[in-house]
Formats: sequence, C-alpha cells, structure tokens
Amino acid sequence: MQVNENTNFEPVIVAFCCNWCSYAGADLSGTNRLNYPTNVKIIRVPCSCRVNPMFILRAFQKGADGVILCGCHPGDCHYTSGNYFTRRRITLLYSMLDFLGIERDRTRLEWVSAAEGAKFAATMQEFTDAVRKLGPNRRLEDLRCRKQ
Amino acid sequence: MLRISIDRADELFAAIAAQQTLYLPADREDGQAEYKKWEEGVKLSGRLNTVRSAKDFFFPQTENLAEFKMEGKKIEVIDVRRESEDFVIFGVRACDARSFGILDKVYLVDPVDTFYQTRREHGTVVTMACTRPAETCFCQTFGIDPTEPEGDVSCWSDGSFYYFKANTDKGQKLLNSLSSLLEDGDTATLDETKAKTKEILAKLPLAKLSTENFGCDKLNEYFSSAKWAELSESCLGCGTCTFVCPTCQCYDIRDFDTGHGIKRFRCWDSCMYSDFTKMAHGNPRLTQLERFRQRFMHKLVYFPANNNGEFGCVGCGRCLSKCPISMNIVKVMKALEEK
Amino acid sequence: MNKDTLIPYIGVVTDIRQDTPDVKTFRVVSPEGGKVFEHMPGQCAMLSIPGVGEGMFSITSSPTNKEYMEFSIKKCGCLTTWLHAMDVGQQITIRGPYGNHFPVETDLKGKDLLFIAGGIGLAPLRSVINYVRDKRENYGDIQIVYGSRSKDDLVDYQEIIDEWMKDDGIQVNLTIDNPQEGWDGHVGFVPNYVKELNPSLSKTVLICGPPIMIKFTLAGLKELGFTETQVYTTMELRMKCAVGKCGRCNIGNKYVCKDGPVFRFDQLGELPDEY
Amino acid sequence: MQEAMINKAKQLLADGTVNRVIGWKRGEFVYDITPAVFETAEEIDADFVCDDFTAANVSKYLVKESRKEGKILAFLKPCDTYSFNQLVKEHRIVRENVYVVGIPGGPKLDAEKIKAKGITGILGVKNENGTLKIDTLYGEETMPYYEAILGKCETCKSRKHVVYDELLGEEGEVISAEDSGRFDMVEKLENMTAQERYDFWREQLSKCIRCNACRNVCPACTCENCVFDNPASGISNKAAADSFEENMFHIIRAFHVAGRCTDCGECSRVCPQNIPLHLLNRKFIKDINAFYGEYQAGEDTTSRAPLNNYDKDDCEPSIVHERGVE
Repeated sequence: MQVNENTNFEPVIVAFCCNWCSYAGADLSGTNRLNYPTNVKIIRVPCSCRVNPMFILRAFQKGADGVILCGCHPGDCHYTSGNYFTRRRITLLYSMLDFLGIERDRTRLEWVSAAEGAKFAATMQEFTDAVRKLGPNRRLEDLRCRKQ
Repeated sequence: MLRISIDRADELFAAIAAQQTLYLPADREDGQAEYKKWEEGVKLSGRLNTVRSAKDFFFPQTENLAEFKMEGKKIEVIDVRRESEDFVIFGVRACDARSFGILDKVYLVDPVDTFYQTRREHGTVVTMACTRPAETCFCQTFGIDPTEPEGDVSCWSDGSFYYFKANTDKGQKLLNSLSSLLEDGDTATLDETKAKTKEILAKLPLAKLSTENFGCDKLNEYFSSAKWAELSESCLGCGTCTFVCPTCQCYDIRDFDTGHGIKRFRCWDSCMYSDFTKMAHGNPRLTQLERFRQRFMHKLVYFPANNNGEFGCVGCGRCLSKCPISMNIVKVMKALEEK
Repeated sequence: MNKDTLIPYIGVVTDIRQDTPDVKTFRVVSPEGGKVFEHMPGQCAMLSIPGVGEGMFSITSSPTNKEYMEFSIKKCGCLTTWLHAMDVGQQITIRGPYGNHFPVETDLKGKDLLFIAGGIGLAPLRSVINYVRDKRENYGDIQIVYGSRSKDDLVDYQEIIDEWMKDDGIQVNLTIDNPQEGWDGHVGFVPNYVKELNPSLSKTVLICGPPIMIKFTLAGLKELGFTETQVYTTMELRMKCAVGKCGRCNIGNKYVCKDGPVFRFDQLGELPDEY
Repeated sequence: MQEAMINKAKQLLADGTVNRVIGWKRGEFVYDITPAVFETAEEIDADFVCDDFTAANVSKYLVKESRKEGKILAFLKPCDTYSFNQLVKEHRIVRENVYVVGIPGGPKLDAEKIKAKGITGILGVKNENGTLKIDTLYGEETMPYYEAILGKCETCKSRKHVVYDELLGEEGEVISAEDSGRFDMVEKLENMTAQERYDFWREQLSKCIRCNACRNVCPACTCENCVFDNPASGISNKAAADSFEENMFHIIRAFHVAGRCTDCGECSRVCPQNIPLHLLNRKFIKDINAFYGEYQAGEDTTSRAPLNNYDKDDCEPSIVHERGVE
C-alpha cells in the first residue's frame, strides 16, 4: 500500500450514479442537508450498466484518485436487469485492476436507492477517507495529465 | 589496433558512462535482448541482436512535438524541444548502423527534422562486428559486411579482446577519452575470427539473395504483379514488422488533451494499418493488399528511386523472426522474382 | 535550435465568408497583422486547431495579395466541422507553405490558359486565376470553365460575377448540374461542357475537381486533341507532416506534400495508380 | 499425419466437396510457416506443411474465407476448434461453408525458445525420442523437446475437438485445470502482494510496442473497427505515450474478450516482446469459473456467455476486497 505523500492531500473522487436511484439518493442527501465531501464529482448515467470499463479507466487517467459506481439495488433496476450485468462486469474489472496491482480501495461499487440519502452521504465520506489514506493515484495515472 | 581485454569490459563501460549516458544490448529474462542504460551490473548481451532496433535512440516511438495552451480564442504555442544530451550506443550491429544512414536520408534532408537531428548530433555509435550470424541474416544482400561495421567507432571481439577503430571525429574523441584503458595490440586472433565469420557468412541460407531484380525501373512491373494477392492474403495487418524494422520511419502526429493543455506528439505509425491513409472522403489503399504492397514497394523500389539506388532494407532479419505469420521481405523478393 | 517545420505559427481569422451551404472562406493574418508567410499559387498550408486535428489546405488567395491569406474550406470531417463553427477572432495554428506550385513564372508564362474546376476544386485554382489577373501582361487568353451541383454551390460566385467576368480577355463559362430557378446559364456536367466549348489546342489546361470529373474531362480533352503535357492538376491525400517524411501521401516514389500537389498529367501517368 | 492431410485435401478438392483448403505453407526455414489458402492439388503438393511448427490458429481467417464462394476445407487442431466454434456462435463464421477436418494437436515447438537457449543459425530440427536434434550453421545441437514447446502448448486445456465434420487420427480428452496447470501462474500472481503484482505487470507491459499483433491475431477480436483505431472513441492511440495507455490497452482488450476468449494462447505466441498476455485472459477465465460457475468459451454454440448473463445471487464486487492478498 502506498504511503500518503502529502498530508494535505485531497483526493479527487469520481462517482458514477445511476439516474433513477443513486443520483436521486444524492439529491435527497442534499435536500436533507447532509454533508458529503466536496471531493466527490458526480457523473450521472442512465443506468449503472451504462458504465463502460473504459469510463472508469479514463476517470483515473484524467486525475481521479478513486472511482465509485452507484446503482439501484439488485432487483430494483429501472430497466429490470441492468444492474445485474453491471455487477458481473464490475466484479471482473475490479478483480483485474487488483490483479494488475492497483490498490483495491480505489474502486468501489455501492447500491444506493433514491430513499437512501443518508447512505449516500455516509458512503461518500467513507470512500473519500479511504482514498485519502491511500494517497494520490500513482499506479493508474497518466503523467501527462498531472498538473505541475 | 587499440584493444582492451574483455575481462575489463566493466571498467570500459564505467569509463564511458562517467562521461555520458551509455546504452548497450542486455539480456532480458525471456531470452531476448534489449537496449538498456548501463549501470553497475548490466552485462553486454551475447545475443546477435535486440528485438527493438537501435532506431529508438534517434527516432523514439513517441515524443512530444509542441504544447498548446488554449484560452478563449487565443492559442499559445510552447516549443518543448530540448537539445539532446550526449550519449553512446555500444554494440550496434552493422545492419543497424547502416539503418541510421537510411533514416538520415529521410530526416536530415531539407527541411531537416530538428528533433532527430539533435539526437543524431549528440549520439555516438559504437558498432560491434558480428561473429555468429543467424540463418535470418541477409545484410550482405545490401552490401553490408558485418565483419566491418560502420559507425563512429567500429568494435570487434575475438573472444578475449575488444578492438577499436574510430571512423569519425566524434568516435576519435570517444576513443581519446578512453586512452588510459586501451592498449595497442596485434590483431592476429581477430583476423582469424573474421575469417571464420566470413566462412559462415558464405554459408548463410540467404547468402545468395540478390537485389539485382529490384530498383527504380521495376515500378510498373512489380506494382501490378499478380503475386501481391497471394503474398498479402494472410497478413494480419499488425505493425510488428514495421515497429521492429530499423529503417521504417513513418509516423503519425496526434494531439492529446491533458485537461490543462494540448500536447502534440508524434508516434511511430505503420503503413500496414488500415487507417494510415484514411481520409474523410475515402481511402486510396482500401485493402490489406495495397497496404502490404506499399511497405515492400517502398523498401525495394520507391526508396531506391529517390536515393541513388540504395534500398530501404538492411537485412537485419527481425521481420523474419518476428512476423506472427512469417511473411517477410525475403519471401516477397523471392516471389516477385519468380516469373 | 532552428525553428522546426513541424512547430506551427499562430494565425488569426479576421473574416469568415459563407460561400455555399458547406463552404466557407476564412481570411487569416498573423497576430501582428500581415501574412504569416509568402507562398506561390497552388501551394498549401497545414491548418490546425490543437486538440481537434491538423489538415492540409490549399491557399486560395493570390500571392499578389500582400495583406492576408484565404482558405476556402468545405465542411467534410472533424477538423473542418470545427473550423466552420468558429467565429471571427479565433486563433488557429498554421505552418507552411508546403509543396510545389503551378509553374506560373516558367512554363505557363505567355501561354493561353484554360482553367477547369468543379465544386470546391476552384479553391486552389482561384489563387492562380487572381495571380494571372494581377500579372495580366504575362499571359495570353484566359478561359475559366467552372461547374457545380447548383448555383448555390458555386464557390466565390460573387467574385466571379463582380470581378472575373468584368475583366477584359477573360472568358468565364459557368455550368450547374441540374436546371434551377433563377439560373439562365448553362446546365450540364463539366466534361461535356468542355467538349461543347471546344477550346483551342493552343491552351494550357489547369484542372481541379472531384476525381471522377477530372477523369472524364481529361478523356474529353484528349479527344479534342490535347496532350497530357498540356494539362496540370493538383492533388490531395492524407498528410500529417507535410514535408515528405511521415510516409502517408506516398504514391510511387513521389510525396504529394513535397513533390506535389501540382502534377502534369504525363508525370502522373508514370506513377502507380493509387490515388 | 501431413501425408494423410494432403491426401484428404486432394480427395475433397477432387470430389468437389470443397474448392479451397486453408492450412500452412512451408517457408524459408524449418519454422517460418505461413497460414495459406490452397486451391489446387499442385499447390498442396508443393507447399502444404503440417509439422511441429504449424502452431498458427487459422480459425480467424475463416471469418472472411467462409463468406467467399464455395466451401473451404479447414484443418483444425483441438484448440483451434474452440475458437472456430466460438466464432460460429457469434455468427462470424458461416458454418455451412466450412468443411472441418479435426487433426491431432501439439505440442508444437517454439523457434524462439530454441534461440533463447543460444542455439542460433537453425537449419533443421528433428525430434528423436524426446530430444531435439538441431542442425545449425555452427554444428549440431541438442535440447530436450519439452523445453522447446510453445507456451500455449505447455498448459494445453484440451485434446478433444469440439466441432468437426471428419476426424483424422484419434480423439483426445479435455484436460482438467489441475492436470494442465494453466491457472498456476495466475494463482502465483494472485498470491503476491499488490506491489509485487504491480511491478510484475509494469515490467511486462512496458515492453509493449503496440504493434497490435495480439489483437489482430486474436480470434475473439473481430470488430470491424476497433475502439483503439476509432478516432471518434476519444481513446484511439497508435502508440502508448504513457504507461497508463499501456495498461489501458491491455486491460480493455482482455476485458472485451472476457467470456469469449477460448484461451487459445495466440496472443502470447505472436507477441514480439514475449509479454505473457494470456495471463490477463486467464485471470478473467479463472474469475468467471470461480464466481459464475465453470465455463469454457467455444465448447458449445448455444450457451449464454457469462457476461451476457446474470444470476440474482451473483457475488458482489466487494468479493475482490475480501479475497487473496492485498
């Protein structure tokens, strides 16, 4: 595991959120005035299944230190079965990233429903803390994109 | 001739590396050799040649050309070129040494490619004569004598000594700086080694391969040859031959958006790739046949037409051993010659 | 280190003219004013928007114009779409001039000239036409045959009517592919029109347009008795470096960017048929 | 075997069953064979070869060849039949236009492995009771046969043909993972620390010259326009300008063939830099077997591929965090 290089390090977190559950969950945490870290940049996708493995890699390339994918709970997909496919796909991708020696705590998948504003905020807090501990993404980084 | 005992090779390399960066072929775990930066512990490979050619040092696979900052309607161009540092490449084979001359004919003619030029000016090439040519070698076809390699400094080995001869000012300068290590010695055993190598060279399976049926006057005959269809039939359209080739020099220029600016870089490209000549309105080389033909016509006909009959191949044999389907310039030459 | 040819200059777009529904003409000057570089008629420049792409375009303004350069560009791919979307004041990068040019000071001097263009093919010829108009005394009769799909697709129509048609000793023949309301000129394809016009064999021909038009026009000219040594054209292939090194625009032993883009048809005939 | 194949090919050509034969063509040396299509008995007599070096998998060529006029005869080794079947399943090969003759498989030899031993100037190679007698420019050399076999043959998964119209020689058996040991290296890596794994892959993938040989030879990679060649994809690249791009290309390539890769091993065979690319594919296969049940791509033409399928009780991605070594 990598040692934190900079004590003031603030990670960049990209959260892919499905439009129907997790994005609404994020909204709810906002309307409930729950705080979650400003490190999190949300990208709204129609379904968690829309997330191509390439999206996750590209997020890392362009400077993300951690990537989290949020979708409807299994069985609750707006499109019936999208998140079941997501689950297989992302399991395999995360396993491959782990195989290549990328820190496993940089990636995460969480099911967040539209009613779970509190869970969303807590998950983001937890994930951001975990990535902050890991330090900046160095193993899956594109050096050209690093700001001098 | 100036020489040094092979046992003292590390001293020699350390002395060169103390002045400038030294690169030499070193063995990799998988049984192949590649150029590595010399540091304590790196041993000169005993293999005939590296998988990647030495062209990387002058024409790297990717390099930044310029950077751009974009703000509103304004563009700022940042010239990122730097003068190259001095470096030495040790142990370049005769074929690769000749390939630099071929690359020069592309990159140093007007308008000069300054990226290439600065590396060429600052690089000193120390060649190493071959003693164990392989079955895939055919440098003799292109008039190269692997026992008398070109380069700034020529180097020979007889198994116990390295012998040196400077061919250029740059090479002489390098040898002068090493004078405390080098001693004068007779070349009797070296001459023996050379003679033995020459015997093997005469016996090489491709020793008889000749270029007499190739060159500028063959353009129309070979271009429209019916053989291309058969030859290119199983070509995968990959770039292996191009990228291991010491003389392939085509490149692509691309932009990369870093999120805070644009980096314009160039990288190796291959005429074997389907998008090489693709334009918005079509592609003049539609199938693999045309792309395959282009690569070999360029080396055997077009390049000589522009360069006083010099061919765009040095017979290093890399494509012979590396092509996934074992289709290569030797098979092409032999097929085209068949009536 | 000397300036490398691959590193571009900055150009500022000072005027954008919508010529046809898909062709715009861009006026480019250097940020300090004036032309970025000098050129000869038929030569090209590499224009680029960093991050979008770089492409070779022929310079459509005449070298005799000392204030600016112009480029007539048809919306076709990624880069050209971006160029069409930009506003006046936008900076672009530009490098050049590249390639050879029409032999206006040598072989064409003193000759009667026949220009044949189709569609956006007028772009490279416009540079020559205006050059020749400005040095009128050096050349003989001038005839321009220009055709397009419709009246709206005639590039530089205003300039043709306002300037070229009013010049003495210049004969302009326009044609469009299909009849159209408000058009009382000739209707028909360029190759047939050229044959109908039956130009005198003394003329030297400069031709540019879609490959299919060039092919049939050339055949027609040969029927009329023209020889290949009398006909010049200008070509285009994919380019990256524009200096004969990247290997893309290679036809036989020639590079279109360096040895071309202007070729005489007898020279083209010696090259393999791969363009 | 070569003779039986030549006779079979000539017979099928003569009786009109097929009008072409895809096989391997003799080269300049003993080892440099080229996949080729033969149209006449004369061509077959002159150049057809099937020996210890004919390792190339010809299945992918059948994507194009099976769309041409007439039927083609293909000689397929057991491993090739898996690729063939998978392509039939994906509707890439027109099955009716191919006459498949199953032939015994390897182990095949790897000339690179002989050269890596320092044996160069190879003029001839003969197998005598498990010892290779190699005639070279520098005299005769010997080495054990098993040390020169191709990486993909060392961990052979099956000697059984999953599809054929006719069989030459005897049918073999599927070899279990335990017996073939094909996941051993993957397991070894899994048991390393993350840092060790990272270092291992960095060393391997940094050798990549992006020649695309692995992609172009892969029978599972049959996209008309690869995402890495498509300028509109935003990630098209010709050369890895950064280590990230090296990783990305190989991750995405392996991912794209996950569940469809039959583990034919061609990617590693053709890699000019000897990168063990098959390990990436095998990692996916091993994970799929562990998470979603045993699955062998190409074994049949009807089952759903694991990534086109799901189960309501599938494991969560967090399983990655719970297993193995960090």
